[in-house]
Amino acid sequence: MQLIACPWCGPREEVEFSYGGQAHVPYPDSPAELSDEEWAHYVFFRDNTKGRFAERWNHNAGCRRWFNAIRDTTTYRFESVYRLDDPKPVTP
Amino acid sequence: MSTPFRTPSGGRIDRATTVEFTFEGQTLTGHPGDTLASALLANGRHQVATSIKLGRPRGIAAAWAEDPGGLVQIEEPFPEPMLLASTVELSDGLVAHGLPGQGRLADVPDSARYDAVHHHVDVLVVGAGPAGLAAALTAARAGARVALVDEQSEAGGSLLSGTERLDDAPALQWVAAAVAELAASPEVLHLQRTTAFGSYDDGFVLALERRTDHLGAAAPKHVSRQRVWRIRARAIVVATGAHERPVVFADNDRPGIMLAGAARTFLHRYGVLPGRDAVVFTTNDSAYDAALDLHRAGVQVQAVVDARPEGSPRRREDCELAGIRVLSGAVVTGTQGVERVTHALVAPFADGEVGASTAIGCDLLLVSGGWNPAVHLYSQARGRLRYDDALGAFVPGEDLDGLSVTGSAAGVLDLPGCLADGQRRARAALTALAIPPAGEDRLPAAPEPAVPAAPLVLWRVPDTSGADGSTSFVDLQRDATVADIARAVGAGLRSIEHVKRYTTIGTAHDQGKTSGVLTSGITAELLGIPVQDTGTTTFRPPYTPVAFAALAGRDRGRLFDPERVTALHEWHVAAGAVFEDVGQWKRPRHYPQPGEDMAAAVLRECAAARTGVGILDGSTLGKIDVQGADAAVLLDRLYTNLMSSLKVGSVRYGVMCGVDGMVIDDGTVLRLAEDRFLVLTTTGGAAKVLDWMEEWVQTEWPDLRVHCTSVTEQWVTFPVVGPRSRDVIGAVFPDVDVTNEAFPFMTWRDTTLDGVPVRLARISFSGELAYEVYVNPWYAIAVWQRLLEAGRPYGITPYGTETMHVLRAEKGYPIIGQDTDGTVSPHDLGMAWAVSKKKPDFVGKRSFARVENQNPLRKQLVGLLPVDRETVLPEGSQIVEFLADGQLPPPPVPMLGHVTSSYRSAELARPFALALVRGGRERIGETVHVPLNGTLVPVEVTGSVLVDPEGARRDG
Amino acid sequence: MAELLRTHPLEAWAAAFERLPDTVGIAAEPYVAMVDVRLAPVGAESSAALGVDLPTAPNTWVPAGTGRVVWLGPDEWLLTSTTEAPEELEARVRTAVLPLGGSATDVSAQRIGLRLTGARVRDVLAKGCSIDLHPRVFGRGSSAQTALGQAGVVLLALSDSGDDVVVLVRSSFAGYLADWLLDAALEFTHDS
Amino acid sequence: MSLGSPHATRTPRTPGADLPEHPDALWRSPEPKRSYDVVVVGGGGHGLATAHYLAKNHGITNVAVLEKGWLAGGNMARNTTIIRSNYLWDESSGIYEHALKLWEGLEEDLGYPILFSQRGVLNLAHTLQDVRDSVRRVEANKLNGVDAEWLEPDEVRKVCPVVNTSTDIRYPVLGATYQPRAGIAKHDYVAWGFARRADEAGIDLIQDCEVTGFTTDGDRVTGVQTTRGTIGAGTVALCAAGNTSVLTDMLGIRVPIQSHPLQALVSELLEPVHPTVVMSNAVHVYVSQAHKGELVMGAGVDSYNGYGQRGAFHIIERQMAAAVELFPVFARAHLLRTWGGIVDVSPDASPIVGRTPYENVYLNCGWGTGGFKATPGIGSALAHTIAHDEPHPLVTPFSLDRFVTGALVDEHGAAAVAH
Repeated sequence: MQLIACPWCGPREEVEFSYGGQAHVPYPDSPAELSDEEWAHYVFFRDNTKGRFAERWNHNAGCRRWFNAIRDTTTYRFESVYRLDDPKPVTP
Repeated sequence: MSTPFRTPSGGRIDRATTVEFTFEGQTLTGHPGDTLASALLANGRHQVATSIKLGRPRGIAAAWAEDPGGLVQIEEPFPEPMLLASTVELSDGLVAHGLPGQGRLADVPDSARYDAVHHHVDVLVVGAGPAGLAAALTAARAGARVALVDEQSEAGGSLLSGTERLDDAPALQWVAAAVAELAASPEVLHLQRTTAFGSYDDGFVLALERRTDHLGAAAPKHVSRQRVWRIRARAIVVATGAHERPVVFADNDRPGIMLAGAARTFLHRYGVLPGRDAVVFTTNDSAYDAALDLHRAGVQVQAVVDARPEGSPRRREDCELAGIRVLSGAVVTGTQGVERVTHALVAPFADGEVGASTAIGCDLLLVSGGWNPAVHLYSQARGRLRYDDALGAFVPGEDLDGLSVTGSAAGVLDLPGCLADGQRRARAALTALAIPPAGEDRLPAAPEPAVPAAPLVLWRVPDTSGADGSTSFVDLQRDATVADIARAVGAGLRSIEHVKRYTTIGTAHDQGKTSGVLTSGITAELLGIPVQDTGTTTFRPPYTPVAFAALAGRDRGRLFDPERVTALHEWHVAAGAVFEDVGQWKRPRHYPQPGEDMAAAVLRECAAARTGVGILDGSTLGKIDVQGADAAVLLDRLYTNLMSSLKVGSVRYGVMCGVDGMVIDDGTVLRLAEDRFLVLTTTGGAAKVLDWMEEWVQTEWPDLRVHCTSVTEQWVTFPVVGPRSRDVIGAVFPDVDVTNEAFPFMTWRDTTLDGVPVRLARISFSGELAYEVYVNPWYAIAVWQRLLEAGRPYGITPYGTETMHVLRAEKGYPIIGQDTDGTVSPHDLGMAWAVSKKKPDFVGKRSFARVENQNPLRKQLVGLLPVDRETVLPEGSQIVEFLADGQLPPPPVPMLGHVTSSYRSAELARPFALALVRGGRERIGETVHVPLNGTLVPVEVTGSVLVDPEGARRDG
Repeated sequence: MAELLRTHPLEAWAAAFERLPDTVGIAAEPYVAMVDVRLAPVGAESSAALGVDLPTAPNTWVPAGTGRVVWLGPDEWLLTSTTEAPEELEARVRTAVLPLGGSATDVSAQRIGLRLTGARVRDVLAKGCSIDLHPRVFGRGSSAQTALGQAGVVLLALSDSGDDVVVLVRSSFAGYLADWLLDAALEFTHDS
Repeated sequence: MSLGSPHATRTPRTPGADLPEHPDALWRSPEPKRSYDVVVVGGGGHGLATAHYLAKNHGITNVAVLEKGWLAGGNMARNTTIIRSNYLWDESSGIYEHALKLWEGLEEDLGYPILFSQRGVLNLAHTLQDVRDSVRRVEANKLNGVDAEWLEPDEVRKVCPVVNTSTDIRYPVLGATYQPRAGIAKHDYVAWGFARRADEAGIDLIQDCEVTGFTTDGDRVTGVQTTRGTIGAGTVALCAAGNTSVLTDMLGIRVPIQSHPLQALVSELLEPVHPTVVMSNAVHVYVSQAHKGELVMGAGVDSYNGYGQRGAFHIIERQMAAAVELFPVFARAHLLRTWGGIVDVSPDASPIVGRTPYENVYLNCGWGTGGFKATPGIGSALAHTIAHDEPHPLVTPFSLDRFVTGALVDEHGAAAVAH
C-alpha cells in the first residue's frame, strides 16, 4: 500500500484517496458546438499512458480536496503532487 | 517414554517439562522449545509422509520454512491444513499427521481471534540473527524508532544452531544481552515468532505474529491468535539469512537425507541427534562444521564426501584430527533404503565425470550445495537480483530506496562479516534519515574466520543409476525431477516461467525455496546458457503461507462492514420491523403485525397512507447544504432543470445526469435563502452526489462562490403521509397554518416544537397529501412519539420502504438504481418536462443530442397491467412481443425490455408494474407478453401513472 | 408541554463503556453544538468577526472558548461550542463569515464525539488507524481526518502523551465504531 | 506422445497429486521471417487462439504471433480461469455463448487435456436490487438460449454447501443465479494447446519480440518494428490486452481503455470443499477450487491505472475478509501466493473489437476481466474478421464508434457481475 502525499494533510495511506483519472482534461467551453466525435472524446476517451502520467486524486477520507499528481504507471511511484491551481510540472 | 535420539544435555529446550503429542496416532513426548520436527527426530522418527505423486517416503530435510519434506496436517487443538513440522512449535496435546496431498479444513467455524496493528518506525530490521541484531542495536542506540521482527521463537538466527563465540563467551550470551538492551529501549518494538511476509511500496512491510499457537490448548481466548503487523518504515534493513541449497542426485529424497546446516540446528538448538551413522556430502566448507559437531556429539561420521577436487585442505585436517574420513573429488551418486536411507553411493568425480560408486552405510546423509540468500523481501520490493557465479546464487543487486540487505541475505557468510555489515547498513540507513549514530556502538569481538576454500557450484550429480534423472528430485513437494526439466526443455521451452509451469516446480507449499535456484541452474545447463540469462521466477508475497483469517483480521461478523442506522433504529427494532439493506444502511422494509406476511403488512400500510395517515422514517435520504452567492449557478449546471428560478420557501424536484446524459440521481431541492439550498438525494446517492458537486466545484469551477456540506445525519426526516396528515401536523405544530393556501404543495416552513427548530415541507412521494418533518436527530424519538400520539385517533401507521415503493410506483415515480440502470436518460423516464430548454448547458445536455439518444426504440418507462389481474410479475422479468399462439419461439427471442418494479396494489385492487420497454410510450394500449415459469403472461402497456393521474389528492 | 427529550445515539453502549478499565476508557461526549465553517482567506478580519483565530496549519485544532476549532481543510473548519444552542451557533457564525464570502452550516448532530483515555488508547487506535499516533508526532493540538476501522473519523489529541483522544464520527456510524472500539479494547480488559 | 488424463497415469493417486502430462513437443522458437500475411501482436490467449483459427478455419498459415515476453505470460497466466456466458445484454451473451460452445469441444479440437470442468457458476445476490438484477439476467439468458436459473438460498446451499447462507450475516445470501454449463479450465494448458496447434500449422510463434513501432503507408500499416527487426505485415491484429494502449499510441489511434492492476491469489492444496464457482459482487469475492485442490480467488481491481502487474495488499486483505465471511470454513486455509495482471477496462465494461482508422489493422481489447472466458470465441471471430476483412457479426456491436453514437453495451451499468 502506497503513501500518497496530500498537498494539505501530508502523506496518507492509499486507501484514504480516490482516483480521478487523467488530469488537465477541462470541460469543453461550449459542448453544443462540438461534433458527436469531439464530445465522445471528452466523455469517454482518456490517455492510458505507460510511464509518467498526470492524474487527479481526491483525499476523500481526509480534507476532501482534489489535487493532481505525476505518477509512473509502471512503478506506481509518485514523482510529484501539485494543487489544482498549480501548473503541470514540466517532466523530462 | 524415552526419546532415544535426545542428547543428554544442551539445546534450547526446557528439559524439565515434558509435553505429550500425538503423531499418526502414536503418542510421543517432547519438550517446550521443540518443534514438531525436532520432537519427531528425538523419537527417532524421520519419515513424516509419503510423496504426493510417487508415494515415496519423505522425511524432515530442513529445520525451518525451507523444508521440502515434512508437511503435516494439524488436527488438535484446531484443524489446520498443511504446515511444516519444522515450523510447528510443540504444545501439549498437539495432534498431527503427515500430509501427502491435500490439507483438510475444519468443518466448524474458527473461533480464534485475529487482528492487525499499524506501526510506524524509522528503521525496521527483519531478522534477529547476528547481522539483524547488530543493525537493530545500532539503530536503537541512535535513539531511532526501531522494529525488529524475527520468525523464530527466539532471537539469534544462525547462532542458535552453532557453537560460535563472541567476546570470548558463547555467542548466545551476547544475543541475550542484545535482546535485553533492545527491551530496555523505549522506542524499540522487538517481535519474535513474527514473519515479515511481504514488502510493498514506501517502506510498507507486512508481518505475521504467531501469538498463541505455542500455547496450544492453553491459549487465551481474548487475545488474537495471530496478528498482522502493518509496519511503515522509513528505512528497512533486511537480515533474513540464507537457505542452504541441496545438490540433486539419484534417490536424493529418502528420509534421513537432510541439509547439513539443519543437522547442526537439530543438534545444538534442540538437543537432537538426527542419526547415528552419517555421511556428509558437500561442495563447500560449511558442511564440515556439521560433520565435526555431530562427531563430537557421538555420531559416527562415516565420511565427508567433498565434490571439490582438492576439497578443503584446512577442514580436511580438522577431520583427520577427529578421525573422520574425507573423500575429496567425490560425489554421492545415489542412495539405498526405503523408509530411511541405509547407504550412500559414493563415487569419484572429476571434470564432470562420475566413476564407479561404492556404498557407505549410514542412517543420515547430510547435503550442502552452498547457500541461497533469502532475497524474497528485496525481490518483492522490485529489487533486481544478480547471479553470483562464486556463490552459485542470486544475490541482491543495488540497494533500493529505503531498503538494504545485510548479512548472509546479502551473501556475507562469516560471523564477524555479518556483524560488521549489519552495523554498517544500519548506520547508512540512519545517515539517510539524518539521525546521528550513537558515539558508543561497540560490536562484540569475534574470532577471525579462516578463509574458506572456494565452493564448487554443483546443481546435480550426473545420474548413473539408469533412472535418467527420474529419481533425481528438484522439487520434492511436487515430485518434480531433473527428467521433468529435461522433458520441458526438450518440448521446446526456453523461459524459466514455462519450465516452472510445465514441471509445476516451485508451485507447492514451499514456493520453491530450495528448488527455485536449482531449476534455474539445471535449466541453464540443459540449454547451455548462463544462469543469469535464465533468471529466476518472480518472488511473490507471501514469503510463507498466511491463514485467510489472519488477513481478514477483525473485519468479520458484525464488523465485516459498518451498519449505518438512523436515530430511530431502536424504535424500529422494538416495533418488530423487518429490515432491508440499502447500501450500508439498515432500513425498515415493513412492520408486520402478528400473523402478517409481507404482502399483508404492505397492503395494510399502503391502505393507511392512502385513506388515513402513515409515517415513514426517511432519515437516510442524503442531504447537502449548498451555500454561497453562486449556489444557484452550481445547481443550474448540475441539475437538468432550472433551480435558480426557485423561490425562497419553495421546493422543486430535480434530476441529475452524468456527462453521458444518463440519470445518476434525483431528489427535491429546498431553497432556504437566496444563497442557500438544501439538496436531497437518494439514500444510496448521498455520498456520490456530494463528491460529484465537490469534483465540479473544485476541479472545473473554482471561481464559483459556493460551499457544499453534508447534513445527512444533521436532520431526521419523517414523511407524514395521507389524507389525515394535515390533522396530525396541525395538532403537533399548532402555530403553523397548514392550509393549502398558507402552506401550499412544494413549499416549506420553519417552526419550533418546545423551542426546538423544526422544518416542515409539503413534499409527496406518494401523491397523497403529505408533510415531511425535519428535526435534529437528538430529538428524533421525542418528535416521532409526538407524531404517533397525535396520529393515534386517525390510526397513524408506520410504514417501511416496501410500502413507500408501492405508493411511489402507483404514481409512476422512478427509483434511481431500480427503475434505472445507468443507461436511462430523463427522456426515457418521461421526464422531458424536467429537462430545461432555457439553459444553454448543464452536465449531460450535450449527450442528449447523440444519435443513440434520438433512437425512437430506446427503452422508456411505462406501466404494465397483467391482464389476468392476478399475476405479480417478478421484478427483473423480461418482456417480449405478444405471441398469438402463446408459444415462445426457439432462442434467441428478441426482448423488448424488463420489469423494473412490480407490486400488488391495494388502491388498484390488482397487481401492476413499471417497466423499461423499447419505444414503450408508443406501445401504450398494446398487449405484450412476459415469460414466467414456462408460460406467457399477457400484460397491457399503460402510462406510468396509475393512481390519481390528475394529481387531485396531493392537497388532501 | 414537557420539554423534548434528547436521546444520544450511544445510549445503549453506556453500560459497556462503564465496565472498561481506566487503561482504555471510552466515554461519549455530551451534546455539543458544531458548525462547519467555510472561509478563504482567513486573517485579522475573520478573527475579529469570529472572536477566534481559525488555525491555518493542517491537522491541528485549537481551543475556542469552551469549544474547539478543528482544521478540516484549507478553507474549512469545525467550530464547536458547549454554551450555545446549535441554531444560535450557526446564526452567530454565519452572520460573522457571510460578509467575508464564507458560509456556516449547523452540523451538531452530523457527528458524535467519543473521548478515549488511558495508557492503552494508542494501542486501541493502532488496530484500525493507519496514521502515526506517536506523541512526538500527534501531541496535544494535533488533529487528523482519517479512517478508523471502516469509519471516517476526526481524531483530536488532547494530551502530549497519547492517552487522551477525542474521536468524532458520523452519527450513523457511531454504533459500528462503538462495537469496533469495544472489540479492539477487549484484550486490554484482562490486563492486571 | 503421452497425454494421459489425471486419472489414467498412475493409480491410486494421492488427491491433488498432479495434472495431466504436457506433450513432449510444444512449439518451435523460429527466427522471424521478413514478412507475413498476418501479424498478430500479442502471444496471449487471444493472439494464440486467433492464430489457431486462422489456420484451422481459413487455411491462413503465413502468420506470425509476436510476444514481447514468454507465450501466454500475461493475463492468460494470471487469471482465475472462470468460464461463463450468463451476461445480461444480447451482444455480450452472444460472443460469450459462442465462446462457451467452442470451450465444450476445445479439448478434442486442440488434442490437449485443458481440464475444462463444467461445474457451474453461482452469482450470489445479497440485496433486493441484486435479486432484481439477477432475475433480469437469468430471464434474458433463457431467452437468449443461455442456460440459467435463479436459486433460492436453500438451493444455493445444495449446490455449494460451504457458502454461509445463514440469515444473520451482514449481507445474507438472498439467492443466486446459476449457470450449470459454466466452469473453469487450466489456463496454461489452454494457451499451450492453441500454441502447439498453431505451431503445427506452420505459424511462427516469436517470443522475446517486443513491438517498438509500426511502418505505415497512408492508411495502411506495412510493417511492424520489433526488438527482433522489422517484420512486414499484410494484416495486423492487436491482441495485447493491458498493453494495447502502448501499441495504439504508436499508431496514433485513441482507444477508450484504462489499464488497471487486477490481483488474484491461491491457497495450498485442500480436500474438496467447493464443488462449483461462486461469485459475489456485494461481498466482493469470486472463488473456485481448482483441479489439484487449491482455492483460486480473484480480488478487486485496483482503482488507479497501472502496468506493474501488481496491486496493493489492502485489496487482498479485504478479499480475505469477504472470503471468510461467505465461507467460514476457509478461516485456516493459507494464502500461498498472490500476483497481479493488467486488465484493460473500457467505459461500458465491454470489449472493443473491429476496424481501426488503418484499413489493415484490427483491434481487439477492452475485455477487462472477461478475456479468458472469451478466448476461443474471440479467437474464431477475429480470425473470421481477418480472413473476410469484414467484422464477424458477433463483434460488430463492439466497434469503436459506439462511444460516438452512444450505443454502448453497458455491462456494469446493468450491474452484471464482472470477472
